[in-house]
Amino acid sequence: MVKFTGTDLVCYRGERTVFQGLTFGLGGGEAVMLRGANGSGKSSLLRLMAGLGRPLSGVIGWQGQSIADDPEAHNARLHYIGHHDPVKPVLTVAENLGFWAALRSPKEDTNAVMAALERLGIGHLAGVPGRFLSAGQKRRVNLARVLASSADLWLLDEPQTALDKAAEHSFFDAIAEHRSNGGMVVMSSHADKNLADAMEIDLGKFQQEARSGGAATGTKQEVQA
Amino acid sequence: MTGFMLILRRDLHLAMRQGMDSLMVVMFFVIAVVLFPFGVGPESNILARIAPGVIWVAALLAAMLSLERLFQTDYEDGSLELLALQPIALEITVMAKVVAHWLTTGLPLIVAAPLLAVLMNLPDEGFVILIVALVLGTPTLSLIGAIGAALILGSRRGGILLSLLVLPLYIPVLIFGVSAVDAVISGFEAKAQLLILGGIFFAALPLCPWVGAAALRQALD
Amino acid sequence: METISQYLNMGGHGGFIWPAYIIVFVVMVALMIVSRRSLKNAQEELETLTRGADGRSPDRETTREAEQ
Amino acid sequence: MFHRFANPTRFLKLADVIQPWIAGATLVLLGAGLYFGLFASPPDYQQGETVRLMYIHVPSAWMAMFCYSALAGSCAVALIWKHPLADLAARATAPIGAAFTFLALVTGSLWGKPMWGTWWVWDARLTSMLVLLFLYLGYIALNNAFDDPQRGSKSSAILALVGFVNVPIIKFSVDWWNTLHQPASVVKMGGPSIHADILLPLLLMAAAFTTYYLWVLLIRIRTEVALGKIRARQMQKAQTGYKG
Repeated sequence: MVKFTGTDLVCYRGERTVFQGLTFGLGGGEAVMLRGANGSGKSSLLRLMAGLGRPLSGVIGWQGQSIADDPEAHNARLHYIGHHDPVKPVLTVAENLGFWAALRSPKEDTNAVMAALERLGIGHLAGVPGRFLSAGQKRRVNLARVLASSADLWLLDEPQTALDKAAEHSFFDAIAEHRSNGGMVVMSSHADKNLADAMEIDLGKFQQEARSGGAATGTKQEVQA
Repeated sequence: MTGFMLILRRDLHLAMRQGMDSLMVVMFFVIAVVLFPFGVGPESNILARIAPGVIWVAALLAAMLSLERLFQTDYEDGSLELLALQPIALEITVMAKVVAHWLTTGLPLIVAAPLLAVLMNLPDEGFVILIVALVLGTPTLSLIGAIGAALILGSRRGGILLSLLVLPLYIPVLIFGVSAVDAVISGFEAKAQLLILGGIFFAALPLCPWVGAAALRQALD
Repeated sequence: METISQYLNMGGHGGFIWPAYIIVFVVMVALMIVSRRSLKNAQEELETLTRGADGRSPDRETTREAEQ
Repeated sequence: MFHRFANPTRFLKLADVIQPWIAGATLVLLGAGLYFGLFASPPDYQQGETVRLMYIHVPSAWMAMFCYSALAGSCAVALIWKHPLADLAARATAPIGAAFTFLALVTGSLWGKPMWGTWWVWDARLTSMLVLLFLYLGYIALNNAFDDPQRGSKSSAILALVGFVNVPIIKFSVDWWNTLHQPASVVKMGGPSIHADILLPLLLMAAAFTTYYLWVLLIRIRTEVALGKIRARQMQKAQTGYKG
C-alpha cells in the first residue's frame, strides 16, 4: 500500500529548474535508489522529501495528505542524513546522541543509544568528546543517531561517504532490518552497491532538455512504484 | 523533559563548556564604558549626566556582539538543519536559543551594570531603575537580535551586516531605557517608560520567534 | 523687474536654495544615468551570450524568447 | 532554463509601452514644478525665499516614505505569492528610495542652516528620516550579501517587513525623545497652513518625483530581468557543457 508519494514535482533552486515532472510512490518495506550526475538534484529531492524546502509546484504527500500541512508530524516519522555530521566537539558522543534521541522520544533510554553505537562498532567512543573523532567516526555517530530512535522513513544522502567496509556492511544490515519491519528508505548513492529489489529514479530523465533551438519542454516520465 | 528545555539545556551546556563567551561580553561592556571618562574627561557631573546613555549604548553593543554566533555554529555543522527536522516547532527552538543567549549575555550585563554605574558616577537613586530598565530591555535586544542572526546566515561578512540590520531596530528600546533612568534621576516617575519597555517586550516575545523561524526556514531551503 | 543678481540672491538665502536644487538635480540625473548604463551593459552582455550560444543574434531584447 | 514563472516577457512588453509616457510626464511635471516653484510664486510672508526649499525637501521626504512602503509591499507580495517580479521590483526600488531619503536629509539640513543656524538639527522628522536611511542601507546590504540572488531577495524581504512594522514605533519613540530633550522647533517644517501659491508647486514637484520614481523603477527592473537571464544562460552553459 503506497504511503509516501510525490506528484509532478518541480524543484526550482538557485535560479534554475533542477528537475521537473517527477512523480514517485513508496510503500511499506520498499526502497528507492536515486541515481544521476552531480547537480542533477538528488540532494534537492531528498531535502524536499524531508520538508526542508518547498517544491515550486507539485505535492509531496504522506497517505494522501501533503507534508507541508503538518511539518512536525512529518518530522516525527523521518530520519535524515545529510552531507554534514552534526557532532558537537565539546559534548561527548553519548551526550550528542542522547540529545537527539531525547528530542524524538520523551522517555530517555540510554541503552537504545548504546545499542546503536555498539551496532556500528563505536561503542567504545561513548565517553569521548566529539573533537577527537575522525570524519569516519563522526559519520558512524550520525548513522547511529538513526538507529537510536525509530522512524518510518529514512532519507539518506550518500550515507557511505567516509565509511569503511565493515561499517558500511553493518549499516546495510540495519537498513534491511528496518525495511523488514515495514520501514521505507530513499537513498542517493554513487557506489554501485544497490539495495535489494529497490526501485530506481534516474534524476537525469527529469532535467529540462538543453535548449537547442527547439522549445525546451521537460519530458514527463512517471516511475510508478 | 520538553524539547524547549532540552535545547536550552544543551545550549547552556555548550556555553558553559566554552565559558569564555559570557566573560568576553562583560569584558567588552566594561571596557567600552571605561573608555568614556578618557574621552569626555573625569569631571563627575559630566559623567553623571551621560552615565545612563553610555551604559545603555555599551550594553546594547555588547549584547549584539555575541548574536552572530547564535545560529552560526549550528548552521555550519548541520545541527540547525537537523533541529528543523525534529518534531518540535522551529519557533520553540528559536525561543530556546533566545533564552540561552539572554542568560549568557543579558544577565551578565545586568550583573555588571551597577559596577559601571559607580564608575560613571551615576546618582544613587539611578541604580535600581537602571537594573529594572535593563531587565525589561535586554530580552527585547536578544529577541530582535535573533531575527538579525537568522537573516545573515550564509552571508558574506555576517557580523558587520548584523549590526547594520539590528541597531536601527534597537533605537526604541535605547530611548525608553535611558529616559527611564534619566526620569528617576531628575526626580520624576519612570512608570510610563517602563510600561512602554514592557509593551515592546511583550510584542517582541511572540513575533520575533515566528519571524526568526521563517528566516531560518528560508535559510535552510 | 529686479535684476538677475538680485533674483539669484533670493533675499540673502540664495546660498542655500541654489545648492539644494543643484544637489537634487545632480543626484536624480546621476541615478538615471547609472540605471540606464547598467541596463545597456546587461543587454549587451546578454546579446553576446545569446549570439555566442545560438549562432544567430536575437533581435531586440524583448523577443518572445521561446524558453517556455 | 527559465521557468515559466520567472520569464516576464509580458512585463517587458508592458514596460516598453508605458515607459516613454512616464518619461514625458516626468519632464513636463518637473518643468512646471520648477517654473511655479522658482519663478512664478511669491516668497512666503513668514519664511521668505527659503520656502522654495520646501518644494524639493517635502516631496523628497514624501517619496522616501512612499518608496519604503512600495518596497515593503513588493516584499510582502514576493514572500506570500512568491512572484519573482515582486523580488525584482523590491530590489529596484531600494536604491531610489535611499536616494530620496538622502536628498530629504540634505535639503533638510540646507533648510536648517538659515532657519536655526546649524547644519544638523535633531528635529524629530529629520532624525526619523536618518533612521529610515539606515533601514534602506540595511536592506540593500543584506540584499547583496549572498551569492545566490534568490537567497538575498528572500532574507532582505523579511528584513523590509520587520523594518516596516518598526517604522511607526521608531517614529513614536523619536518624537517622545525629541519633545523630552528640546522644545518644539520654532518653525514647523511644513509651515502652519499651506497657502494656495505654495501648494501648487509642491504638488507638481511631488507628482514629478513620483513619475520619476516609476521611470527609474522600470529601467532598473528591466536591468534585473536581463541580469537574471544572463545568470540563467551562464548556468545553462555550466550545467550541460553547451556546445554553442
